[in-house]
Parts: sequence; C-alpha cells; structure tokens
Amino acid sequence: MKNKNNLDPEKAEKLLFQMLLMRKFEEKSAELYTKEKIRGFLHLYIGEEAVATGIIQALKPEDYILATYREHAHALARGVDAGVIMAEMYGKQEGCSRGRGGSMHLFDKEKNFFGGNAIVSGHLPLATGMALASKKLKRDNITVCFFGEGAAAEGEFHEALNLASLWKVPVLFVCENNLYAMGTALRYTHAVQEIEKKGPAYGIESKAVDGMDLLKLMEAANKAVEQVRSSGEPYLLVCNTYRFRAHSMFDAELYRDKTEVEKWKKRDPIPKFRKYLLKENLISEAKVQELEKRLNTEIQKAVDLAEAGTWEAKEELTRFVYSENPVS
Amino acid sequence: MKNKNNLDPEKAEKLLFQMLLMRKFEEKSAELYTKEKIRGFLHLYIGEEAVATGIIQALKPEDYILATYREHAHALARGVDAGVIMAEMYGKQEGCSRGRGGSMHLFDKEKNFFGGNAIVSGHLPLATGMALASKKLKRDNITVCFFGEGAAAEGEFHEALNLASLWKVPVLFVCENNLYAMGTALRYTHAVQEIEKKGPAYGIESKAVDGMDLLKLMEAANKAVEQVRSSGEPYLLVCNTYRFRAHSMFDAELYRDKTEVEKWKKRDPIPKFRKYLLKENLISEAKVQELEKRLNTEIQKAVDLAEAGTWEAKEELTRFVYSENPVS
Amino acid sequence: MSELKKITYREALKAGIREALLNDDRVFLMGEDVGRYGGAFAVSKSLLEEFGEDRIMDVPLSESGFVGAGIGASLAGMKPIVEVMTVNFGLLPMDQIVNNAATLLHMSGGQLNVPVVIRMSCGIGKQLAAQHSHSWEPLFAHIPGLVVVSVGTHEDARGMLHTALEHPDPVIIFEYTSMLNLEAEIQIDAGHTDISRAKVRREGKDISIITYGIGVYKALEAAKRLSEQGIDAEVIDLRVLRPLDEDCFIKSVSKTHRALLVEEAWASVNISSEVSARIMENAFYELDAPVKRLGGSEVPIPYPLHLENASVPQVEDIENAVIKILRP
Amino acid sequence: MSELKKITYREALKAGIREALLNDDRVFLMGEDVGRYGGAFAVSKSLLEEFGEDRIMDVPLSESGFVGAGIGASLAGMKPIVEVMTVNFGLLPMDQIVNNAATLLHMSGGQLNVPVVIRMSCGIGKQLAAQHSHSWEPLFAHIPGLVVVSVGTHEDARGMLHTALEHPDPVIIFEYTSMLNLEAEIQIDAGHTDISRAKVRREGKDISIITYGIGVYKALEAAKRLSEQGIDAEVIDLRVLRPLDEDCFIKSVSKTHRALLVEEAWASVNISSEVSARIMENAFYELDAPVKRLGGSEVPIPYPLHLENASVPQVEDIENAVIKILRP
Ligand SMILES: Cc1ncc(C[n+]2csc(CCOP(=O)(O)OP(=O)(O)O)c2C)c(N)n1
Ligand SMILES: Cc1ncc(C[n+]2csc(CCOP(=O)(O)OP(=O)(O)O)c2C)c(N)n1
Ligand SMILES: [Mg+2]
Ligand SMILES: [Mg+2]
Repeated sequence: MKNKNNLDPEKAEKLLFQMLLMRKFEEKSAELYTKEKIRGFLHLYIGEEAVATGIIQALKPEDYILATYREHAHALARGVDAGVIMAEMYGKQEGCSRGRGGSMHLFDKEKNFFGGNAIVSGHLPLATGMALASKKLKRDNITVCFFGEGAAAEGEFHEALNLASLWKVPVLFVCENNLYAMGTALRYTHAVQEIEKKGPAYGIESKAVDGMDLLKLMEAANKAVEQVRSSGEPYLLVCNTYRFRAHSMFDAELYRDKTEVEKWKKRDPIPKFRKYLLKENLISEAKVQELEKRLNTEIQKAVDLAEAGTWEAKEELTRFVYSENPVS
Repeated sequence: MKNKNNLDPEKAEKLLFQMLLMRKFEEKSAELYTKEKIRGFLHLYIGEEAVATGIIQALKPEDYILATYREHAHALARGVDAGVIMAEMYGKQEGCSRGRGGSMHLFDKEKNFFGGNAIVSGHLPLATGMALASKKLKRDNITVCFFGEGAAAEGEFHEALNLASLWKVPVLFVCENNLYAMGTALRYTHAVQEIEKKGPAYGIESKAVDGMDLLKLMEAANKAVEQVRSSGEPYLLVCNTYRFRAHSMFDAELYRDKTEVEKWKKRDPIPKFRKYLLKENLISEAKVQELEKRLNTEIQKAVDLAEAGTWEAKEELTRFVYSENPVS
Repeated sequence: MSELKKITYREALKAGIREALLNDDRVFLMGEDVGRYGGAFAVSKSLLEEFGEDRIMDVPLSESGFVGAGIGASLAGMKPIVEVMTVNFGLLPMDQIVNNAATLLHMSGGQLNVPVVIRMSCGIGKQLAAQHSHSWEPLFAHIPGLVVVSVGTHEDARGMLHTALEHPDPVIIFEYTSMLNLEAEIQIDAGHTDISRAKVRREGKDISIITYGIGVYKALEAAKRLSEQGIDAEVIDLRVLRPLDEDCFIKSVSKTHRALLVEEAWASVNISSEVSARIMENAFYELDAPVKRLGGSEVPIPYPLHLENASVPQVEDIENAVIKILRP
Repeated sequence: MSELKKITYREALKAGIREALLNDDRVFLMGEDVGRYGGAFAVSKSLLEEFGEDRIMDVPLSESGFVGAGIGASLAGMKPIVEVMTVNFGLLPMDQIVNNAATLLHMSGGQLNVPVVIRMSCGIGKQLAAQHSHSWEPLFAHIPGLVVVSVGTHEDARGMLHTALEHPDPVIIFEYTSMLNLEAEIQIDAGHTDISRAKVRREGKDISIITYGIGVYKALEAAKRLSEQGIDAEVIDLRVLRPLDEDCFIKSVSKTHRALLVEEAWASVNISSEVSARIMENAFYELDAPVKRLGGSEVPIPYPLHLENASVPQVEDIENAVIKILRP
C-alpha cells in the first residue's frame, strides 16, 4: 500500500536504512582516517545523503552511474557492498577497485557504477559518450552523472551538455550544488548562481530541487528519470544541498561560518525523513531501533572485512596498465 | 556635418575605403596564393567585412584587439599597413610578425593588435586576462575579442565569459557568426543556435546584430563599446554574417549549396554601404572612382613591398624562443 | 608474392577506415568535419554518404568533450574511431586521454577497458606555422596505459587501424599531414599490420638509423644515397612509440655498433632521447661510437619555407650525420 | 657566514610569494582556493588577509580559462603568479601554456613577452592515487619557449620565485606536495636563487647522481649512506629542466666517469632519458660504465602505501643502483 508520495513501508524502510548507512559509514570512515587506516583524500557526503538516495532509487540496475571523488554514498545506494567499499578505502585487494583506487575511485562494473572520478568535471564527457553508446546500441538504459556546482564552471560542462543535447542522448546530469567548491563559495564560482539557468543555453530542460528533502528529491528524480528514459534526451537536475563536514580531511574550513553550518544542519535530511515516516506510520519506533542495530552490525562487518583484507603483492604493481588478454 | 547615422563625408569615405581595401586585398591574396607566393593556410573574410569595420571604428587606439586566423581585415581596420601585412603573408622579415607568423598570425604590438590566433577559442581567456590587467592597472582601455560561432562550442568560451563576468572586466566579445565552422553548419555545432542566448548564462548582456549591414553594426558597436567602457563589464555582441568564400584555400565546399551562397551575396555589405552613401550624398560617384584608383595603388604598393622584402637568415631560426634581453 | 598497386597515403588511410566500418557495426568515426566537409584533409571523403550520420559523426569544436565522449562510448561497448583533426588541438583533450583513457583500467583494478582509437594528423611540412606544425608524439609516448603508434609508411596507413581497433586498450595513431599526397606501391592485398613491433625497413650492417613517421622515407632515401658511397645503413621504423620495441633496435645496434636517431619532434625529451638512453643501458659495450640524435629545432615552427625546412632534419642532414659518425 | 634557521618547505614557498607581492604591485597570485581556503596545501594561508582580494584572487574551477587569463594579464603588463593547484589538473590548461605562453614571443617575431609564472604542486607521496599523483615535469620540459624549474630544496623554495618573476618569459615552477612539511635549515637571510643553472649539492668523485625535485634529498641521503661504504657520490640537482644546464652534468660525469639518473616521473621519455642521451653525445669517451636510470614505474599510481612506495625510486634503490654500477 503506497502513500501519496508513492512510499510503502518496505521502500520507506529501505531508504531510511540506506541514508543511515551512508551517514554511519562515513562517520566511521572519518574515525578510521584519524586512525590512519584510511589515507589519501577522503571527502565526506554527510548532509547531502538525500541527493544520491533520491536519484539512485529512481534508476534501474542497467542504468550507468558516474560520480565524483565524493561518492561513497552513491556506491552504497547502488548496492555496492559496504565491506567491499571499506576494503577499498583501506587499499586492500578485496576492495571494489582491488584496492588501487581508494576512496576517490570506487568502481563496480557489475553494478554499472563507473566511479569515482577525481578530475573535476572530467567524467561529464564520459557520461555523454556512454549515453551515446546506449543510443547507438539501442539499449534502453540511461546514464546518470553526478557532479558539483564547482564542476559546472569547467569547460567540459559546456562541451558535454552541448554534445548531449545535439546528439539527443539519454543522460541525466545531476548537479549537487552544496554551495562550495572546496573553499570557494558559489558566488565566486559562477556569475549566474542558479545552475539550472545554464541548461537552457544548451536546450536542455533543467530544474532545481531542494536537496535536503528526500521526498521532493524522489519526486523530481522520478520525473527526470522517466523523462530522460522516454524522450532519450538529456536533463539537468540541480539539487541544492550542503555538506556538513569539511571539504576533505585537509580542510580548516576557514571560508565559512560555523553558524551557517549550524543553520543547514537543522535541515538534515535524515531526521526529517525519519520524522515523516513515523508521522505517516510508514515505520514504527521499534523498527527504527532495529534498523539502528542492523546498521551497527553492517558497519562492523564492513570494517572487519576491510581489516581482514589482504595487500596486493608488490609484484602485481604493473598489472592492468594494459589488458591481460588483449582480445577485444 | 554628421547625418543621422553619425556619419560625415570624411568618415564615410574612410569606412568605404577600408572595406574596399579589405575586399581587394583578399582577392589579391587569393590570386597570390594560387601563384604560390602565399602558402600555408589562408582564410578569407570576404563577405564579413562590415563586422571588423563596424566594430573597430568604435575603438580607441589604446584598446586591445584579439582576432582569429581570419584576421587580415581586422589588422587593416586597425591601421596595420597593407604592405606589412602582405609581406607577412609572403613570409618576409618586413612583415608585421617578421615573417614568422604568416596569414594566421598577424601581430602588431604598437597598434595593440594581438593576433592572429589559430587555436580556435584559445584567445578568449587571453582577452579576459588583458581586460583584467587594464582593470588592475586602472587603464581605461577595453579589450575586444573576435571569434567564430564555432569557437563558442569550446569550453574556453564558457570559462572565459564566466571569468570576465565574475571579475567585471571591460571586454567585448564579438562573435562572428558566419553559420559555418569549416564545413560544420551552426545547427550541428550548437544545440541552441542563437549565440546571444548564451550570454545570460554568465550574466553578460548580449545582443545580436545584422552583420551584413555596416550601419547597424556601427550602431550596435558604438553602443556596446560605450557600455563596456563606462561599466567596465563584459558584453557579447553576435554579428550574424556569412563568408562568401571557402573556409580556407583547402576547401571543396561540399557542405553547402551554391544557391545559399548566392542568396547571401545579394546582401554584400560593400555595395550596400556604397549605395547608401551615394543616396545620402555622403560620397560622390567621382569620389568612389577615385577611391577605386587609390585602392589599386595601395594594393600594388603592398605587393611591391612584399616582393621586395627579404628572407630572414636561417641562422636566426632560434631567435625569440626566449627573450634576448632577459630583463623584465 | 602478390601484385603491387600504387596508392596515396590518404587513400591507404581511407581504405583502412572504410574496412573498419564495414567489418564491425560498433565502429564509428567521429570528429570535426569528418562528414559533410569530407575530412579536413579529405581522408574521410564520401564516407558519410556511404555509411550515414550515425557512423560518420561531425562534431562541434569541443575536443575535450568529444574525445571524452568517445572514451565513454568505448566504456559502454562501442568501438569509436575519434579523429582529432590535428595533433595541434590535441592538448585540449589531453586530460581526457591521460586521466581517463590511460588510467581507468588500472585505477578500477582491471575492470574497465577503454578500447578507443584516437587518430591525429600531425607534423610539419605545409607552412602552417607555429600553432599548426606540432610533432607531439613524445608527449603521448610518455603516458603508460596508452598504445602510441606512428604511421610512417603506406603499408601501415592501410593496415594499422584494424589492429588498433582490435586492441582492448586505448590506441593513439599519429598520421602525417605532409605525407597524404605521397604515392607508393603496396601489395594489392595488403592487410593488417602489427602495432606491437618495430620494423626493419632496410637491412644494413654499418649503422642503424632509428626513426619513425616522416623520418622513415627520409631515412630510406638517405640510406640509398649512402649506399652509393659505400655505406650500408640499416633503417628501423619504430612504429610503436609506446611501449617501445626495444629488442628490435638493441639487436640492430648490436649488429651495426653505431646508431643515428632521427625525428622531427623537438629535440629534447623526445623519443630519440629514450632510444638513446636504452641503447646506453642495454648495448653500451656494443657501441663503436656514441649514438647521435637529429631532432627538430627547439623553436615554435616559423612560417617561411626556408625556415620551416631548417627546423627539421632533412635527407642531407641524415646523410651528413651518418658520414660524420662513420668517418669522423 | 650568516646564521641558519629552520623552516618548512611550505614556509619557504610562502615567504617567497609574500616577498614578491611586497616588492612589486604588478604581482598578484591567482588560483583555485588560494585565498579564502588558504591554499589547498596552506601555502598561501593568510595572504588574502594581508594583501586583499585584488592581489590574492580565488578563481573558479576553469584551469584553461584562468591560466589563459594569467597569460593575457602578463601580455598587458601585469606579473601574475598563477597557481594550478596541482599538476594533476595541469593538462587542462596545457594548450594555453604551449600554444600561447610558449609560442607568442616567437610567433610574433619577438614582439610579445609573456612574463607569467605558473606554479604547480606535484608528485607522489600522499596516497592520492592515480589521478592525483602525477609527475609531469617531462611533458613541460619538452616545450621550447618555457622555462621549467623544479624546486628540490628549501633554499630554492625560498628563492626561485623571485628570479622566475624577473624573467621576461613564461616560467613553470614545480613544487612538491610531499615535501611541504619537511623542515630544513637555510640561511636566515637566504636570498634569490638561480633558475638558469643546475647545482652540485654534494661533491664526490666516484659517481654522479643526477636528479631533481624529491630526488635531491633522497640522493643526498643515499650519498651519505654510500659514503659509509667508502663510495663518494656527487649529487647534482638539475633545478632547471628546460633549458637544461648540460655543462654542469657533463663536467661532473667527466670527473666521476659514471652516472646514475634518478627521477620520479614515469621512466620512459623523461628528463633522465634526455640527460642520458646528452651524456652519450658529449661524454661517451669519459664513461667507465653505462649511465643507468632509476625512474618511476610506468603505471598509474595506485593508492595503497606499499604499492605507492614501490612506484618510485627510494633511497635504498638509489644506494643499490650505485653499488651495482660501481661494484658490478
Ligand atoms: C580539474 C580539477 N581542478 C581542481 C581540482 C581540486 N578540487 C578537488 S574537489 C574541488 C572542488 C569541487 O567542487 P564541486 O564541483 O562543487 O564539488 P564538491 O566537492 O563541492 O562536491 C577542487 C577544486 C580537481 N580535483 N580537479
Ligand atoms: C581548437 C581547434 N580545433 C580545430 C581547429 C581547426 N579549425 C580551424 S578553423 C575551424 C572552424 C572555426 O569556425 P568558427 O569559429 O565559426 O570560425 P570561422 O572560421 O567560421 O570564422 C576549425 C574547426 C582549430 N584551429 N583549433
Ligand atoms: Mg560543491
Ligand atoms: Mg564560423
């Protein structure tokens, strides 16, 4: 039985669990980073969980997903196992990229999860090209490409959107506008700050949505995905959101006020969604407690898997520079 | 005594002569190309003369100009001597770039003419930066950057316009929309074909103007230049025009109909302007004939200068890779 | 032995592309002006008519965008031949080529293949001046994960594309603008050629001339002239610039005990540097004389013919350098 | 001899920038996050507060745009220090750097100087994985018209920027992320350092270790350990990678008769290749053993520490390689 937002208890539980898992997983990651279990760059998505959750719930398994270096949540939403992601962040060969990628480069081809890209905006042209392949091969999957508002200032944004529109290929561009590109606020990045106003310059339908509200996001995502799938044409969805944490673990956050952060934290998408579900009787308090417990087990399992993981032998260093079976 | 279009006989004559010179100079160049006096790429501006003329007449000598590889007319309008340009196209050291640049790379620092750039859109960021320098140095000159509609698809267009708008620097972007980028028609280059619709995505005031009509161009240019100068902010002026000739001398023109070309030739800006001047009594038939004669002399002089020019010694090949007086 | 036929380098390239399109539906050609214009250098002329818009795609000026899209399309199962009109525009998509095409396989722990083929016309020889005369094979040859090949003969112009398309990893093909009109005889049934091995184009015993690209025919010509002077030069065409076929040239030098390395790219940090260093490391005790290099002058290429010619090694230069090594 | 003080590499860089800003009003620093964030690696922390927004400019993600703008600003009389946050993003503006910055002087026949300084942090050592661990000095060192320098010591971190800004031509400065926290002693009144000469960092008679960047301290450490084994190694810091100071290392090799070349960049077509080839050409008869190279593994750098460490030469590797050359 679905409510007016198209939610039934099963889906409601699944989504809440997913967001809780993202949050907890990243809190744990931050902790493990300070313990030097995880190294390199670590970019947390905390505060933005509704975006990945809302968009990815609208997709089919055969749809392609590309994301940035801030992609743990996207991988989790896509169903990549938390343990395999954690192992990747440890650099263990049990990780989803064999440990070679680390936090910024999660890949899972079977799940159609294409990274994990750390050159800002570098994956936008790839997304256009993957959608072009779908069109040429007459597949009915779509491609979804996540990127930040900072990325939209890069030339590749311009090129990728123009090409997608000219070619009429099924790609959904999802701009995660969290107001900052590292320490550079939106107003210093774009002369026109409403990113959705850039779509029309390419003839691409564009819409902005509250990125802190899972329900609104689901509605917008369902509509956008449906439209891309049926029309075969690109769409730009701008999700206005906020990251509660620093840009990465190397960030003193000199560029913004604590009060601004606190203000946004009041709009935390997770309690908001939980409250809504409780109010609508889509979930019970008891169930919520059970979820929390399951969550802890899941996180513990993930860490255990990562801890038990093994290091790739040094001798394998030069593997995969070229294909091992040079047959195409 | 100026007429309602702000023209007096002196200026009228000057402008007509300028356009005639551009036309004749390029016709001569084409001829010299077939005689192998000029080599490499040669891109003719024939048909588009009103654009360079209309814009550059609005400038002061201290304003900076950047153009593409299709820039003979711009150099002429800027007052670079026809002979020095012709010598450059011959590759003689009397040329404005010492013969090293050829047709695509005319430079004249004294005239504030900064090329002559053959990487499509590569000069747009330079223009933004030159305007930034003017702002920082509190100079009151502006920068004018000419480029094709094809260039507007490049990422650098996006980046350069956004930066110019964010920084509020005095740069006039002039898009010479001649409907083709080599053999690729506008509709295959841009999902949204009205280039002026791209300005608003950067908060830049934009306007399109008939590029075949010198009077309309002058009006639009005067306004745009005035606005850039007084506001210190960027402006995008799209001049809709057409090239009558092939893209370059290596072009079989397979991509367009002769009838289309013929249709546009009816809108040739030169006869149109001449007719107007005669009608308005801003010039006499006799004067026109005199101009034609002067024209022939001027072209002959240019060719003579080029012919008499000398080749740079081979030993000088490696000069100017680095500065000769490394004092800044 | 089968019959010979005369063919231009251009025709050979085109035959290779046509065959690829006929052989595999997943193959498509995309690039600026490959379709309606007929290819900037007429290599793909009439292919649009034969194969249609889906297989021969004209793209807007947006090198990073469409090369990235080609990479994306290859990730999703297509076999794109992406033409970057000339290498001179090849720095614009270089981030895509390096950080995506060359990196994804390794970074994903072996999951993601990128079977894209990128063709670029390159080199000097048409008086196209500084921005249009680049020889950037060394820049690409520095990048692990790429297969970089150089088409120095008509045989390879005909046969390398097929092999490149069979490779599961990204292949960069360098073709030479100045050779397009050159005629040569190849086997009437000339087939696919190797992209993993260098090739001895002429056997000799006195010295090894090691080169690639335009250098091959020049070296063969020099060898012919040298033979009239009693010098028997071996000519090696490297063909694959990454990964280098070291065995081939080490074997040759171990036989001839002398080597001259010839290339048109700027003389420092180029392919010859690498070949020299490898000979140093692997055949030092075989050498009867130091290995010498003839490279391109380290200048932005100037426009005039005499200076252009002076910028790269000519047949006489090769001849003289060999004589100097053998008869010091 | 004056007093010594302890300073980190980061502090030394910052002192150099601060001095430059104080010395010349035309100098300004621009780059992503140089201001409000305090610099991605805190090098420019607090400079915004000291010098204001006009001198310390945060720019949007648009590397081609703002590097091009820096070039443009330098053409028009400013002295920009453009920071490309890390070399990993340095391919995006590479067309600007090569086709404009490095080319304009020559192409304009000596008219246009481009006194821009471009700083990039680079190198491996922080587990940042494939897309963020690049050592691309060789790519830039291939380009005539650029001055390319590498900051291998604290002394140069403090003193090179000044000299670079005095140069009338474009200077690319490579700084090393992994050295930022490293402390060393420099003269309390340490001044400007040369950007035209290599430097012997340790004199020795048995072998020349020729390196740059991170390699310098590693080589010095190896030399120290070797000295305990009775081997007296000379250590040369190349410092300027283009144009190379050949005299310095040829002289050294002519004294020691043996050389080991060490660098972190991918092992083929790199700086060591060039140095080896030049030793071959100019000091072949001085050699008592073939010149050997230790370069970076030819792989996209993997994330885990043990594989990252295995990717570049370590002190032990240098030590072992030297011993192998001297006591084969
Ligand atoms: C091409 C490029 N330039 C710079 C960087 C360094 N960098 C990493 S993340 C980032 C900010 C990106 O901001 P945004 O696109 O808004 O994404 P967010 O991190 O906010 O999710 C920057 C500047 C990079 N990785 N790639
Ligand atoms: C970056 C780049 N890509 C491709 C080219 C090859 N090319 C030269 S001119 C041109 C068409 C440019 O069209 P447009 O900007 O409309 O200017 P127009 O020639 O019509 O004046 C192309 C594709 C180039 N010079 N630079
Ligand atoms: Mg952001
Ligand atoms: Mg055009």
